[in-house]
Amino acid sequence: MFDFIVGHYAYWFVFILMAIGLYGMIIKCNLVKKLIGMSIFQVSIILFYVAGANKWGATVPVADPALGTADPAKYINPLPHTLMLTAIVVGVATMGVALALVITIYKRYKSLDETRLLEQMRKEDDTE
Amino acid sequence: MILSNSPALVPLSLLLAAIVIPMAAFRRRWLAYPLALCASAFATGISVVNIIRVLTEGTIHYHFGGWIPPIGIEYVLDPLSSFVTLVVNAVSLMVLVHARRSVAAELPDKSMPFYAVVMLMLTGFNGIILTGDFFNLYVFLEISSLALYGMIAVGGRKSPIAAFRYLIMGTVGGSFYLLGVGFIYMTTGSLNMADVARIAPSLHQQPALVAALGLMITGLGIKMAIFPLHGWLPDAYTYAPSASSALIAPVGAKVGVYAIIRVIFYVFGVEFVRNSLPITEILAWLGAIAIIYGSIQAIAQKEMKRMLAYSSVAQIGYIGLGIGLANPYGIIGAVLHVMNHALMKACLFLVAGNYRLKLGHSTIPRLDHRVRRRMPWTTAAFTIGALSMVGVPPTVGFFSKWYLALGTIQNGRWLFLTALLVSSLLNAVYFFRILEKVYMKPLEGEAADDGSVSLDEAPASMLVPTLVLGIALLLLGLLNAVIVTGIISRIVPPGM
Amino acid sequence: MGIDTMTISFVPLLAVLVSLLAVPLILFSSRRPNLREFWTFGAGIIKFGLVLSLLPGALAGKSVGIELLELAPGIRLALKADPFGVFFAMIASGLWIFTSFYSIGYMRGLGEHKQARYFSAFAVCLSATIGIAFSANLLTFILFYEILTIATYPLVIHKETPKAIRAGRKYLAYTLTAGLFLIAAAAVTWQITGSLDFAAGGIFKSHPMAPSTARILFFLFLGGVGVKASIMPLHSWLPTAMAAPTPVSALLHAVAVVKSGVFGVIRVVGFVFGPALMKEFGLGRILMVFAGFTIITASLLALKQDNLKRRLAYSTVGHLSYIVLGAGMLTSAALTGAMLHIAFHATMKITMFFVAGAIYVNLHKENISQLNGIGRVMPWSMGAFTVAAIGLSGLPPINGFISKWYLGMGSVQADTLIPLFILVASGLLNAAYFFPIVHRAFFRRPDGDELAGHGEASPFMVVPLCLTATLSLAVGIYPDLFFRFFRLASNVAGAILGGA
Amino acid sequence: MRTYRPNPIVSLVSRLVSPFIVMFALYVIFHGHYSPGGGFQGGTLIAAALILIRLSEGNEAAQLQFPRSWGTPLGSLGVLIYFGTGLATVLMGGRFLDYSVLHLSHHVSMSRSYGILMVEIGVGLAVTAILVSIFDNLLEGNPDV
Repeated sequence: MFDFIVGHYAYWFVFILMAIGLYGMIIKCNLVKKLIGMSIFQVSIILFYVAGANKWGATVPVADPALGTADPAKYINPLPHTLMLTAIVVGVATMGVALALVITIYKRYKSLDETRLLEQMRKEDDTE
Repeated sequence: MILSNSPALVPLSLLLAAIVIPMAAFRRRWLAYPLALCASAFATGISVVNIIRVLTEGTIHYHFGGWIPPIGIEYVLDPLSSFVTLVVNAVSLMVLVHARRSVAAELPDKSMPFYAVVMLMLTGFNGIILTGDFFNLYVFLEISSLALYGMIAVGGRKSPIAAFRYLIMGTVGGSFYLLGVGFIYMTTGSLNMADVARIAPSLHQQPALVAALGLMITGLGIKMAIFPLHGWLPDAYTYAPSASSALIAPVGAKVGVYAIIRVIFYVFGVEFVRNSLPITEILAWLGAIAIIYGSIQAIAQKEMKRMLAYSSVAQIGYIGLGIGLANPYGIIGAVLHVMNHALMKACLFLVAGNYRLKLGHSTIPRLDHRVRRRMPWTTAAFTIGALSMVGVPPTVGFFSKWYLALGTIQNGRWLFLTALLVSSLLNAVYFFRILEKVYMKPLEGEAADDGSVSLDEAPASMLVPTLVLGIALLLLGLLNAVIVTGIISRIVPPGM
Repeated sequence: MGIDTMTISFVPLLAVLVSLLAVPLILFSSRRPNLREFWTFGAGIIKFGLVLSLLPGALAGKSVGIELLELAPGIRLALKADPFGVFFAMIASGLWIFTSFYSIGYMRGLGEHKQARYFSAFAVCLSATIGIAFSANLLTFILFYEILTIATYPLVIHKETPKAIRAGRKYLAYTLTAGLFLIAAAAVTWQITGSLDFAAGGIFKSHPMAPSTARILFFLFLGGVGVKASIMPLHSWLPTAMAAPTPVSALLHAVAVVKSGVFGVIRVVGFVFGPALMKEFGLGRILMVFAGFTIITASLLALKQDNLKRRLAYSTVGHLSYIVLGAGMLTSAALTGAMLHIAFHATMKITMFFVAGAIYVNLHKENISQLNGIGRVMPWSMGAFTVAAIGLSGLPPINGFISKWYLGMGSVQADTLIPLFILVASGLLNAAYFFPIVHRAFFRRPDGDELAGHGEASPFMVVPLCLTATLSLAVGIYPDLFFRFFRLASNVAGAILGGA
Repeated sequence: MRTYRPNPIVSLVSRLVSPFIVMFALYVIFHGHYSPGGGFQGGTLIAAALILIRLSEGNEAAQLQFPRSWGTPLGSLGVLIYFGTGLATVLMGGRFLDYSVLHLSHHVSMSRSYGILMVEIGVGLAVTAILVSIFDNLLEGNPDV
């Protein structure tokens, strides 16, 4: 059991980060704080992949003449890294859209507090 | 050449349009719409070719870059994916035909980016449906979601808030899915769906694989807006511009449904799912609750688009129920309902769009008999759509309900059957409420100004797609057996 | 008739379609009332002709039909004109002609609005009714049943007063729920048997069921067809729906809608469950208990109604249960009587509704207490009313006597006398609530001189009602006249029981 | 928000550093297909260099370097290069992005390599343009900058 916990230490950190991220997204009322939570959440998943790709005693996945290409155990699995590259791009795009939305919301409502925004929305709905 | 690349051509042509539109419309704005329409029509045409090819040649695998899976990314054209792409593209084409006037009216200076984003969204949808690779699916899922956020946010004053809430939820959903994919990759070492499907049974319920299943279904469930995860949907549909909601509501949630069907029935297989987590059971229950909850909420709404949004929650519940039953009739019902709901919702949202254009609003208490006098054909299309929602034969709505009912009976789930049937009544309540208003004279006290209201129908470009969808509801209802035996029964996974 | 040159099996389809095809014609000629009514009329006559042309085959016990496209895998949209279907179609299409004739007088007499909608909805209703009559399987039946529900709705709310709208809502709530029961029942049947085709003697023959399943299924079916057949406690939409214009009440609530309900009851009893199963699980008795209760209670309720149309509505509720009672007894005489009552009650009740409408158009009176001396101004109408009243009370020589006689015989055949007592009691109650009207009309002096200057209603209305009254009388004297109702009914009863 | 005030140190350093960043970025792009690096990373670096100038020199000067109206067309052009490569492979009779059919070199592997290089250039261009235009769009309507 102890081995299991220690042996997976990277994952525990990932899950702690994930929990922090989710907490930020769900509990915080400020929209920008929500975005910070979202970012942490995304990063935690990226770390998860990267941690999963790790091998003890292996090196970066660039063909090194000294190591040869016969034994894949000498190189870290490159696929998760490339996948995460895409995931990072997706994350950046999402963040860009989100920030644009936040700016628009702030310009229209002069507030970034979610509860107040929702109240305001319902009020406007009723007056319509 | 075109034929051999036909699976890839559907998303690629749309992607090309998404790129070309901003460039071409840099100087000539009017080019945006024809380009979008051409791309969508082309994609629809290719989808038809695809479905014919699948029906004659069997499943088609398309390997990107010539790399053989599991190394390369492949597109898989089987009856399910070819059917759903056809539905998505055909419905979107209809909505796009309709969109020109409503976009011109509601988003006069944003039409170019709007069409580019629509193309991007459709690229994403088609990619999700066609891909045979888990990670590729994630990328397309996020492409389509980003496009959706944009399409929602261009609406009125409140739309950015709705879009933001959707963005948060959608990102959580996407991330859960990605996490699930990570677990799959770590246990099986593959991202190819067929490959995983081959490996998974030999792993005997490994906890990591079960966790992957749970995470993926949760993530996709958010995108699909199954009951407790539907929070983003009503606001998003209501505050988006008419053209956006008409595009998003019919096809948006469907791709989530599609991905869930794919994951549960084609990758993990019913056996695995049943033995690991009670996911089908949970989906069925959530579906049943969504059916009732969505219908009741819909009754309480005053805005037509919001009402339709809540009814979408209920309709997605039908599909969830069908998937959760996990028997052939359930699947047939669910897949038929995917088509059916796409057509109905498109039809009804187009009607709402027509009302918005001509009346300036789509608020239910403000509708009255003058609406029908002004716009008889639009109202007729609304009536057909409403009848299909209620499930009156011979519309498609009746038949998808029929198959779902057979599915509940096959599993002996009487409670679900009751939910299914009761929801028809609730649908009747909120649709006949409107029909009563538009077909009847105002009560005494108000002046009967029949004479002053003249025919003022929506323009042909808006009316024709609305009517086409309405007629399709009737025709496809009568011809549903052809679709069911020809296509959908082949979708039912083997061993069920 | 000119249809004999075609393949005979297309006739049922044509009979369904002809009034449907009239709908666009009616809508397009909405600005020219004469042309519009011509279409209605033409469609009615052609339809009746088509149905009549099926009569010889039906009398010979043959069924003709056509299978169209598949509705769902294994289930086709199929029309089959079996003797029972022809029997019902004949009544519905025949009385449509009278009703259209009468509608013209009524609608024009009152200067009603939206007549094009009215006549086209009417035509759709008729199509659906004939479709119900000729349905070869349950799914087709449900299809037309639901179309009938929806098409009747615009007729019920035709006046668009708050009262009519409320009635429309109530109507929809009841009938749509019923449709759902029917769908559920059909789905269960499909799961058990893998077939939905109606067959004389039942489709469960080789599929044993647990008694509890059978009873639940039966209640589902009963919930489905029982609403339109207005078996208590599912009846309350019917009196409310009398807010509709009188011809609508006349045709739909004395002929098409409610008769589709009782037609459905007999279809379910005879062609889905089959007499053997009904007896085995005591389902017939359940049906009889409901029907008996309905007959007595409805008659008592009718007694205290002052509104003429409401009294007629409760009387309809009671008489429909005669038919249900007959279906529950499951003997040849009872089934014959039940089927005959479908036809005979239709001719009598339609007469009464016509009279009620004529009084309303002519004098704007709706309540029985206002009818003093009305027989002097409207002798023909009230004469016809009297004929129908005698018939509904079950007295010779009107046709109501015949059907009741066979029902009574059936009761004896079934070795139980309770139905007989119910019938006799109900006959007395019928007399008790109809004869006072006749008495008021002919033997009381009018209040003041408000009737002075009024004459008989327009011939458009008087002629049909006299014809239906004459028909009631003629068939009462010789039941096999013209349409051979009796032969058909006894053949069908034989087929149902023989198929067991 | 504080108003912009030119600062010679910031200005000088960023002007000095920016070309080197671009240089390095080009290296990353052109080596991306056979060593760590590639279009995404290189494009981001170029965008960083451009944004650095935008931050230090203010919007007006930066517009001379890279006008904001270029963002969308250049981004599209980048994707179009990518897409065009794919389309070319289809037109040459292969599958989408099957570089081996392009015959850019005698060796299939070199042909693939060049194909990927073209794609990387497209990606780099697109990423640069899009990142800069995200920056520009976020500033939109903010008179202080």
